[in-house]
Amino acid sequence: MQGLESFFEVGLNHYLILSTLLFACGLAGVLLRRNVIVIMMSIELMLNGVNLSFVAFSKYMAMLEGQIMVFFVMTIAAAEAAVGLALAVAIFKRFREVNIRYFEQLKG
Amino acid sequence: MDAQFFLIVLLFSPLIGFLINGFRYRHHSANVAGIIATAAAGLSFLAALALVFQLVNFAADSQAGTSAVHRRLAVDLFQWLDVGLLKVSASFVIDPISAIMILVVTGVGSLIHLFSIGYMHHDAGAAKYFAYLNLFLFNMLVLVTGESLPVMFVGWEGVGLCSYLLIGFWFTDEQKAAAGMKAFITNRIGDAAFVLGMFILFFAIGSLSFQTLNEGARRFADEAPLGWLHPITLATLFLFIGATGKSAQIPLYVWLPDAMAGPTPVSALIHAATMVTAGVYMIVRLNALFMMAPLTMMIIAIVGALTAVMAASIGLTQWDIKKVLAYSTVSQLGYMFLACGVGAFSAAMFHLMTHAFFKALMFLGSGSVIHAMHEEQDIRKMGGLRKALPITHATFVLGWLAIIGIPPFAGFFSKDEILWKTFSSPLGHPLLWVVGAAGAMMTAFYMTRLVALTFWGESRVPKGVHPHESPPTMTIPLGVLGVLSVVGGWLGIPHLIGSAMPFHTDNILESFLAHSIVPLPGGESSDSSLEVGLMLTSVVLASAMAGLAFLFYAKKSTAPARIAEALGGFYRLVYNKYFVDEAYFRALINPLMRASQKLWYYVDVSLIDRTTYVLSDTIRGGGSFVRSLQSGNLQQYALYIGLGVVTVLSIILVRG
Amino acid sequence: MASESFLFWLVALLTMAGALMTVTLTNPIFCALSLAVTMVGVSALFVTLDAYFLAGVQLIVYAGAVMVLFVMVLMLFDLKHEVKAFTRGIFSGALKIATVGLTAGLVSGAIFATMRVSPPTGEPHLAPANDLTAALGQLLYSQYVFGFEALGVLLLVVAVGAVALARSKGGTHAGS
Amino acid sequence: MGQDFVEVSINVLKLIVIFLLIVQAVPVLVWLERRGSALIQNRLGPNRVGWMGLMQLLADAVKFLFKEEFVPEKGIKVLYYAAPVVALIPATLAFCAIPLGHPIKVEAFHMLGHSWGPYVFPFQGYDMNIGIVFVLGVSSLAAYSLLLAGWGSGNKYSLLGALRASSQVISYELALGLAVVSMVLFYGTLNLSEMIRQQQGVLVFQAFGQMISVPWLPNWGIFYQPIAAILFFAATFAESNRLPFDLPEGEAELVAGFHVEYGGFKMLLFFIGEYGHMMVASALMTVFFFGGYQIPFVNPDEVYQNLTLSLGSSTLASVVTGFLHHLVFFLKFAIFLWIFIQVRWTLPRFRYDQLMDLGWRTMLPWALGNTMVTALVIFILNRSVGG
Repeated sequence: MQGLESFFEVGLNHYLILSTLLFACGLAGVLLRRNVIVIMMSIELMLNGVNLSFVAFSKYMAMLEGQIMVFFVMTIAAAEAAVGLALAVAIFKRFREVNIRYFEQLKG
Repeated sequence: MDAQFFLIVLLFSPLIGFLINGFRYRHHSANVAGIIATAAAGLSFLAALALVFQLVNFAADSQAGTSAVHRRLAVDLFQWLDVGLLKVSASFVIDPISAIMILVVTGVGSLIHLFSIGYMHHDAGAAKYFAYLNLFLFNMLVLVTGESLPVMFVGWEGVGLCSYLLIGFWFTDEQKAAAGMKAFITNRIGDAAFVLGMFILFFAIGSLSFQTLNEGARRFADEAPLGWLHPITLATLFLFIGATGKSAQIPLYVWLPDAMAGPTPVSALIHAATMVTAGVYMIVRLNALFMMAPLTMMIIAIVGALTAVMAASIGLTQWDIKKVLAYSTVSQLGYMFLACGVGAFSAAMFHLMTHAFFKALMFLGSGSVIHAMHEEQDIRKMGGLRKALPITHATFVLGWLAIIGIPPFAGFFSKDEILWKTFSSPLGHPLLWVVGAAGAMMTAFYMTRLVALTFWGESRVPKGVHPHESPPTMTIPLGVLGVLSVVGGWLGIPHLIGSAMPFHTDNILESFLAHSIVPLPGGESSDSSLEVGLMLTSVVLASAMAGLAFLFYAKKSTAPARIAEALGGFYRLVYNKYFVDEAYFRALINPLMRASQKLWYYVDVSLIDRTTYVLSDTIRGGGSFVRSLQSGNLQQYALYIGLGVVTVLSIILVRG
Repeated sequence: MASESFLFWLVALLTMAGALMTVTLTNPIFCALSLAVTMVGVSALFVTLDAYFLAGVQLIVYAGAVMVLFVMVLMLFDLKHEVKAFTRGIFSGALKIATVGLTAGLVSGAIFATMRVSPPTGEPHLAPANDLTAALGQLLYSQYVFGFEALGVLLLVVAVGAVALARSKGGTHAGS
Repeated sequence: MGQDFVEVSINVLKLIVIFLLIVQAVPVLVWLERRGSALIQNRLGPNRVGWMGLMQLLADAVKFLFKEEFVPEKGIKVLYYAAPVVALIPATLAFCAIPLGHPIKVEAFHMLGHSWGPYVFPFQGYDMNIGIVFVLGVSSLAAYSLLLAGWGSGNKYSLLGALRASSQVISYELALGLAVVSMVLFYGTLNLSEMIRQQQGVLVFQAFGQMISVPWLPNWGIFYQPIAAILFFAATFAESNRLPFDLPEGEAELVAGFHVEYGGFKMLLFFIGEYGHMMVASALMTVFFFGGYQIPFVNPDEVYQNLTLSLGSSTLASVVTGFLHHLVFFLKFAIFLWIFIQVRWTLPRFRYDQLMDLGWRTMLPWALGNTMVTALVIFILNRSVGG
């Protein structure tokens, strides 16, 4: 019966677990993928997972600071995406591919 | 307007001049740069005049009638250093001592700037030259007005830098560049001692402001007499070594004759009138402190006297017009130190001032001669220039009369005061007077020799050289300095003569300085008959020597050659400057270099390098293993982060 | 309650499916589109958490701008199906997967552990949504105004940097 | 969604009606556009099928439905099919959030042995507190349909068209968003109904320490924020890819832009999406700057009270009020739609660089400046009021 209850009564833990799973997906993407852009998307996924937990905490602990944090994270994520994509474009112009391994030689 | 405004004008007008010329040195011609620089210096001089005027009126305002007035204008610009206990503010002070200095520095400095316009007319790097000159002026003013040792040290180092830059101004000539380097390095030894002195003072007294230092020195009055190892004695000794570096005293005087490689106006300004007197100034500035250390005073007096006579003796034999003047400068600085050493600080300041006038005059005169002779400096190739260079000759003669101490020219009063104080002061000694008098005699001889060989007698000018009088920008400063060389001494007419004169001019300078200088412990000896006797003795001796030199050199005598032959080895010793440079090389520099070479070979190469090779091989081996961890593969790094997270999380979970 | 739970589970499933597809699909464009779905899902989750304003911002910033940018760049690159989508190495691959699994497991473990200690309070105590947006603004512009300003500067710098990077003709190899 | 069965079902019904409204408005708009363009260009336009050619719409729809179904050979099927559907979503979702009339209050009543109500039905799909943020957020998803279509068609021209379109949409979203921000600052709320409520009565504002009232002007947003209105309207043209900003479709260079490979019903869906954008834009213009559904100078509550007195039943009065105001809204809305059409057949097309220049170098600075000035003025006024 406990299991069913936890199915119907959605609480903080549900959001946290979901957030963890999103984060883990993102982490797997970062570790395993080769395409730089996909890696960046995975990072966005991780950030989203964290954001979700922030908002969940914000609601269940009645503190708005969590949402402020999400606001900041979003902005920084957007900035990161812009710079990352610019880098990817630069790499692509040079190698006609966006494999992460081309980032190893920082000299380009 | 208040003192702060004038002080800022005083300090920063040369700095701004420097910046203007310094940034645009490629674009300014000699005339433009010279006018800018001279204007900056002149503005500074006007500010100095205003400040001194305020300072003098200070007395009249507050306590009319009394001679001992606490005259002091202090300006605190900003907090410069605040490190632990050490608090130094960029504060500047105008009191009688620095007042004399700023007048001399900016006044003589402006004249020399003006002179330089003519002198450097044809030089391609004139704007750079003027920029350096202005920078020098700024640093010198910081040096003399700074209210604490660190601020003074900024100026001290700044003038050293400018001196280096200007000695090596024609740096394409290797010898001249080397002369600059020599000056710089020799000064560095003195500066190290100066810094050590500062450290000890900070340790002993806890502050580096002059006022606190001079007041704090009284704390040790109970412990008198202070021994050799007392911090005050040590500190003053170190500071004195610093002063010997800057002011070219034994043993660090060797750089000054070589410094004549720079343009002649520079020699006049930096290496005769102002910078080299910084050491004297510093000692006068800290007179209360030095008075606490009689042992140091003794050393200063002995070193001063020895330098005076030794440099004078070298001067007897030199043929280069500037070298003669350079040794003369060293000798005169020796007199100043002698005065300091016997506690006659006001006499030292007095001589500093008069010397600045007449030595600057003579250097500029020599510059004019050299300019006329197309860069020829050997006096054997001159002679009879009186006709070609009438103004230069006239002013040079004024300087000559001043330096050999003929009354009523400036040098007479100041030199005589020093000699009298050497004799009469409780810190003095008759033996010192004898040495000083001997130096004065030699001075008279070699200066007369110089003038005679240069201006009088027959012309030995090589064919093809047609000496001509210099342009007005050069002769006007000569004239002004000539007048100053005559009247400059009247500021310090001794009491003895002053009382006999119709207007009863007392020793103005001494009363002006009175409050800033600690009186001698034993009080003044006032044996007027003895004073008159000594005075006459020195004048007679100097005149006699001058006459002798005139006979020898103006009248084409063979006596000098015969005397040189008779003296033989001793003459060669003196002619070669006592082989001091060579001795330094043999005793210090070469052994040091050999030792360094040995150190380099045995310690660096054999020991340290071998050890580090072993170490580096080990580390490289380890590194190549660790490098495989840091492959540049970003995902691997991310994996490390992930592993770290896992580890931390497990620790947290397991523990709590 | 049941309808809200239903909504949550629906959106959570959608989000997770999007996330998994982002990581596993081999065509980057599909990855990006799946990620966009995830973003919309997260936005919906924000709505279920009463964070309406953030939900809107999430839509505008992430789904509307960032992901569009990604998609555009990918389309410009014309990357079709990737041959080597994943990193090589069985050992390191296993280690990576293990790390991911351990991270997820440990965090979940931590969540469950804390739930056992102190069960969640359940009911939120926040004020109605409209006031919430206003309160968010109040907080952002008063207490966290420095962070806000810093972000503004960051964005400016990033804008300049991104333009500079994108305009450069392939870094140091220009012309080679 | 509601407290009981009646409310839920009416709300769901409402959504369906609004959706159908959008979809059905499109043929009418197409007809209007064709007849309008003919009028402008001194032609006849469609006039054969039915009265004034109205039946042409039906014929067109039938034609679209029966066209051959095909997928480009190099296209990606999923994306190719998804794009038209996605095109429909943003416009409809956004339109649902816009208040179309005065809320309808229903008194409690008895039916089937139960007592129901009372209810308040907002005259819109859903009333959201963050209405405008939602509208912006949903509209920002519009870029996807363009990209999906462009990519999914597997055609160079459609890809180029899609990239142009989406970058244009993103670029103009900035100016649009900033114009909206200044309106949000001005109204102090994100709620669209609240914005409309604030535009009641005659123009009254406080300046120089006293209230100034202009009795011959309604209290509309455009009189406070004319620059924002112009910027907003211009940006919406770009957002909906209409002339003079229809670069993505530039026939001469790109054949027909991102939907070059589309035909038949899928093409129709794109049309619906485009016209949906137009409608959202017109509706937002009405709401932001022209008093929304309100009759100028007239307070809707007064209308309701007067009607209640004359009709006797408050529920009936409320319904009449709601529809009356909806009619007013529709009139204003139609004027903007006509402006859209009129502009399309009046102005020439921009070149692409001119378009970007206009967006980034002209409209964005103006929008930024307007926002800043607005914020400053509000700050100063608030201070002077507070102090």
